[in-house]
Amino acid sequence: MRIGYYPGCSLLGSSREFDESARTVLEALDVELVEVPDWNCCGASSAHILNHELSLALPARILALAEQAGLTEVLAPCAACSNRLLSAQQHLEQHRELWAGVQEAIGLPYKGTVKVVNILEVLDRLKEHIAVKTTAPFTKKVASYYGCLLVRPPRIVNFDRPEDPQSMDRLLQAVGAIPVEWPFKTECCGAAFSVTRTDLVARLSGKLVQDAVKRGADAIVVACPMCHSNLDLRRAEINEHLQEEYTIPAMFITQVVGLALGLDPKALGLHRHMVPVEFAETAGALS
Amino acid sequence: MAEQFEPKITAFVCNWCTYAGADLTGTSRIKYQSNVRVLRVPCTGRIDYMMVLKALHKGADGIIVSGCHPNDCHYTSGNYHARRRWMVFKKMMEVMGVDMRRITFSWVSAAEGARWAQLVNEVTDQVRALGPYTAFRQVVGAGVE
Amino acid sequence: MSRIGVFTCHCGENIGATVDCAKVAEMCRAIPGVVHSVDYKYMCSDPGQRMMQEAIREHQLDGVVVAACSPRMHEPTFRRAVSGAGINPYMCEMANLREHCSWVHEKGEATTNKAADLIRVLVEKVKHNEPLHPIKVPVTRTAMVIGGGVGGIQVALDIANGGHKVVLVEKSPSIGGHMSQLSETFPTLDCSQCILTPRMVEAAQHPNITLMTYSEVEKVDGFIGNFKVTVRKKARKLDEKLCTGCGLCIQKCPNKKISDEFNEGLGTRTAIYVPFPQAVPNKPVIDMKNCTFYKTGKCKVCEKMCPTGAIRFEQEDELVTLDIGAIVLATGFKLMKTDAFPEYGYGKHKDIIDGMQFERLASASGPTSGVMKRPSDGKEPKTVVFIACSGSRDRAKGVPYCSKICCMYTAKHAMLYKHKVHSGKAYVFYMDIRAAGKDYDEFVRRAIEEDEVKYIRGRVSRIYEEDGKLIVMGADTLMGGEPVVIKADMVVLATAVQSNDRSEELAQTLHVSYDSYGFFAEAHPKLRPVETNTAGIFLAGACQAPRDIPETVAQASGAAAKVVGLFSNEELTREPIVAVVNRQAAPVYSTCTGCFLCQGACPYQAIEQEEIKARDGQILMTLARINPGLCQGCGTCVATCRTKAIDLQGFSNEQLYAELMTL
Amino acid sequence: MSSGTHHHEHADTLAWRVRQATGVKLAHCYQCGKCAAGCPVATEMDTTSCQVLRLLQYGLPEYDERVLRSESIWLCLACETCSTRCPQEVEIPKVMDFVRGEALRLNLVHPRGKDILAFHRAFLDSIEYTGRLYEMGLVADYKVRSRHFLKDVLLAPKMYVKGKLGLLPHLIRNRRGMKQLFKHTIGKG
Repeated sequence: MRIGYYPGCSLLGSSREFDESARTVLEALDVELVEVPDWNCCGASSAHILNHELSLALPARILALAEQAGLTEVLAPCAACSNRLLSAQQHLEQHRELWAGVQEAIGLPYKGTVKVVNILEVLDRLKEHIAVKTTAPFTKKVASYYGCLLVRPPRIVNFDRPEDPQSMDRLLQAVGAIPVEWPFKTECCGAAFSVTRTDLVARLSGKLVQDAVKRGADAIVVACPMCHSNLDLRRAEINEHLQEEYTIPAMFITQVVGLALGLDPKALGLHRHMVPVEFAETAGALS
Repeated sequence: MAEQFEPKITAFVCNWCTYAGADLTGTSRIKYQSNVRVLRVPCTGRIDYMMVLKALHKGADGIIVSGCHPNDCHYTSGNYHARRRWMVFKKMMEVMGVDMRRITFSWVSAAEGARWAQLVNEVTDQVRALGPYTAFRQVVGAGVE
Repeated sequence: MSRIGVFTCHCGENIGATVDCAKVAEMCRAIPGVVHSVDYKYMCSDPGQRMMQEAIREHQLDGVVVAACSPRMHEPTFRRAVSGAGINPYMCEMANLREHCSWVHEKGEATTNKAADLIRVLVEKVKHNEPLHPIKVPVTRTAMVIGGGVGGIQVALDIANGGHKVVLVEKSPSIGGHMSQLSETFPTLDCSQCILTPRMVEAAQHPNITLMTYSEVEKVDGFIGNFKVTVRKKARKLDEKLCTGCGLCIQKCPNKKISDEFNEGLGTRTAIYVPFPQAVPNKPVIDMKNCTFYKTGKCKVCEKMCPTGAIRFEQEDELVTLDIGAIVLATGFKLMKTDAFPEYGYGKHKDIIDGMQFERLASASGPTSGVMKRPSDGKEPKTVVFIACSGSRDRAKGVPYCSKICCMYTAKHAMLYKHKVHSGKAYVFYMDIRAAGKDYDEFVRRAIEEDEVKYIRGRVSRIYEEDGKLIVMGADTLMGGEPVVIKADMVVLATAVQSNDRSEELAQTLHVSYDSYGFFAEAHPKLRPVETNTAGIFLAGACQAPRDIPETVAQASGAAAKVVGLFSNEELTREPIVAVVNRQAAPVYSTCTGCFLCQGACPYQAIEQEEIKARDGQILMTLARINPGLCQGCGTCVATCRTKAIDLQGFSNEQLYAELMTL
Repeated sequence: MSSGTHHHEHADTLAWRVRQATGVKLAHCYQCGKCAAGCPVATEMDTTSCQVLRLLQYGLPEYDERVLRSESIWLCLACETCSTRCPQEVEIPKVMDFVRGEALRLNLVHPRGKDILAFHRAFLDSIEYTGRLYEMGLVADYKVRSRHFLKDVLLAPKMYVKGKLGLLPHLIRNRRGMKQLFKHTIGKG
């Protein structure tokens, strides 16, 4: 399989391990990733909060570059990026009158032909392949955490069901993990307030950490860099808010799959977490 | 100054909605121009659009076709058939060069007395501005009876 | 040559003040064919009508135009008057000088000329009028009621007491419907079964009523007064005549763990079963899907136990065709299930139940004998949250309409709960309280004031489970949308009332229209609420829209009155404004080419295929024929017909073109 | 076919501008409170989401201003929980987005909203010049703009050690194109 790849900014910096693990796992599964040439930031929440046209033009440039590169499908592992790309694409689809202005702004022709997919969709397609290649089943109890942007708003993302989604749970089961029954799969972690309102993030993400532990999870599995940074980078604030030392790691789904495939924990970026993934050494390093 | 042209308007209306609506216009004493002549049919579904051409041929300068609103047809779906036939008729007439500004397709319910007056006035004014539709009668000629 | 009389009415000042009536009468005398034209102050008055009748006789008129008010007002009056003078009533037409002329235009010559124009048009029409005669259709005086709930039972009893035969068809093994499942009823809190059971028995024993339970309507042909209905009697696997209803088979059936529909899945039943102890008829059925014998080929315990040898494993469904004069639909409703709510866990929490399940929990005959026990662990729920408008008024994921009964039954539920668990807490999340009805609002106030049910105005966003509790996340909009979190032991969703399963299919079988939610459509929302657009088919109860018991019963009696009225004559008379397909002598037979485009256009399925056969039986051609019993006279087929083979009596092509020629 | 009975809201109201810009019709909100009931930050808000909609429904200048000056509009996380559950399909986050823009335009931003605004501005500035987000630069820029100099000083070195914080920005090749893009969008307003 050959597919376009749009890592997005977070995956170059604070969530490098997502990029590393995604590339490593997909390579192991014989997927060829073609990075969108000279891609730019999607604008994230800042653009659509401050300027509507900008929030269309930034994603449109990315999609237009992908079109130019002959790509029909682009994987955006970051849930925020894939959400922004899909939103802009759909809005442009419904408002053809905006095309001229957007094309002028980006200096490129835009056709709207690229299909944007998230990491769970891609891994789901490879599920049988993954099952065959699993050498070190990840036999942990996990809380699968989808967050907001993978499933909401349903009319934009049209992926899984908006409440109590199942796709990640099925994937985790396929690699030997045991998803716990927990109610916060799609509760908001505080998202963009990571820097500005860390107090809110501590409260919202704290609820998630606390409940995942209470329900017996060994790890929280995510597919969104924003969720991950709130649950991992902000763990100190969370623990301070809750007055308790929570050590449950937050892992990317690609890292979990990677461990199950017997890939090198380091290649999966597991050493980069603030909250160490202690069992990674024993679980994944066997092969 | 030449005498003002007074157009002849023929209205094909269904018994249950528009005819009743026009009755309500009367009951409400809402005044409108007297150029219109109403032809009552049970349902707009009954209207054969050849009748519309016949009316134009016989001297009408403007036509109103009006029945129940969608979903309100006394006969469940007659108005849908009327509308469907109207779409075809309209296309055909456009191709043939009939001035479609002279034919107005509308819905007036039994509760829309004021709407009927408004419709008649609008059509009357528009057709008055267009002048007599002698062009149609010349083209059709005396052959069609 | 026609001899037409024109009678111009002043309607006092109503026409006379604006239109010069004397001049109109004079102008009309010049119209060819008009032999008599007069004006008069009030044509509709007795002297006016008498004057008209005398003129008809004196001038030997064969057609009349009355120029007065709207035909929608007085057409019947004047038609009756002319027929009193010996001419066919359909030879009389009305020109609308009042509503369409004098009331809407200023006084003047133009208005008077328009009045004369209006008359001229109708004079031309009358010249082409034909005498028409009311259509007579024979009536089979047996009614069929489909649906054996409280509505259907009421219809059946009322018709039967009116002296006519009724066939009551019910798809489940017993009559009784939803009402037999209810614990107590609002606003009186009387026991539902106690008031319903006597009616069920009365229906079963009534000499004029034939019960067909465990049966479904498969096919309906014919028209008002003359339906042919095919009913599938599903195999009970039992000889009903031999069965005494002793219940031994049920006691001995080894398969006891089947989810019980009557108890809404909160209890269990056996494979051979009666749905509930008071079932009518009290004869069991074998549930083939769950019966051990049908699954494995072994068992037959019931057969061995039956003292009368009534079990029939080989019994097949039976199709019965009946002659029916009128049909009443009373097929009821269903409730949306709890699994329809994503934010409430897609039905995975056992202690989130729907209203009907709560009825069974509260019912003395229910799975807990009326003791409040929650489904998951049988513990007494100390805090119960009731959520109104679950799925109702929710255009996003539910239905946009109000389900109407939930406000009342939710108040009742909260009240019943408080009566059973005195120390318990009951919360109701609501958006509006719709308690319009006799003693209804008082009832809701009682729940709030006396039973201290806490009403919170807001919807619930989410419910999840934590430490054995259901966390209900709501908001109080009376406190500015402040979030309210309640840790509940049980949640009752007042789920939306929906049209019953397969109601659309049934509507299509009966050619009855239905709305986008599958509810059957009434002929007119205000003035014909129990009739459908198909003559001879009537409606009762929640199959038309959400309704409570008193409304259902009232509507049922209304429908029954319609049927009894229809059955009061051996023949029924209909307006002769119907379409006809022309017929000519052989070998042409008709200008109809048998394309049957008209069939698709007819809203009433009134167009049939008629085969013209030679002496030897060979089919020469197939022509359209319009069933005058079904035709309502809209004329859509006339405009559809490409060969002008169809015409509409009273609004024929000849009449309409004659009118056009005068314009 | 209008029967002449439809009245339109006056163009001066915020509700009308919301309608024009986002297509959201505020009259659809029937004040059930479900949005606030599920909102993760409702308890932090001075005006809950349903109150915001209620105030806008009035179409009164003083209520419009109350909304524009509220902190709530800056607290919305755009998590879309409300719009996903709204029985009337009101897209509340779109309303919040638009109202924020209006608050900014009319210079009515809530004092505590200014921090959040500073972050978003820093974010966009970062990508305007580099094409991609330069997290280190963003944090530094945000600190200058918000004057929260001491916040997160302990986290950055840890992130750097973990290889998560680049000291230099990633630059895209076509930076002129990026400038052009900003000029054509933001530059216009």
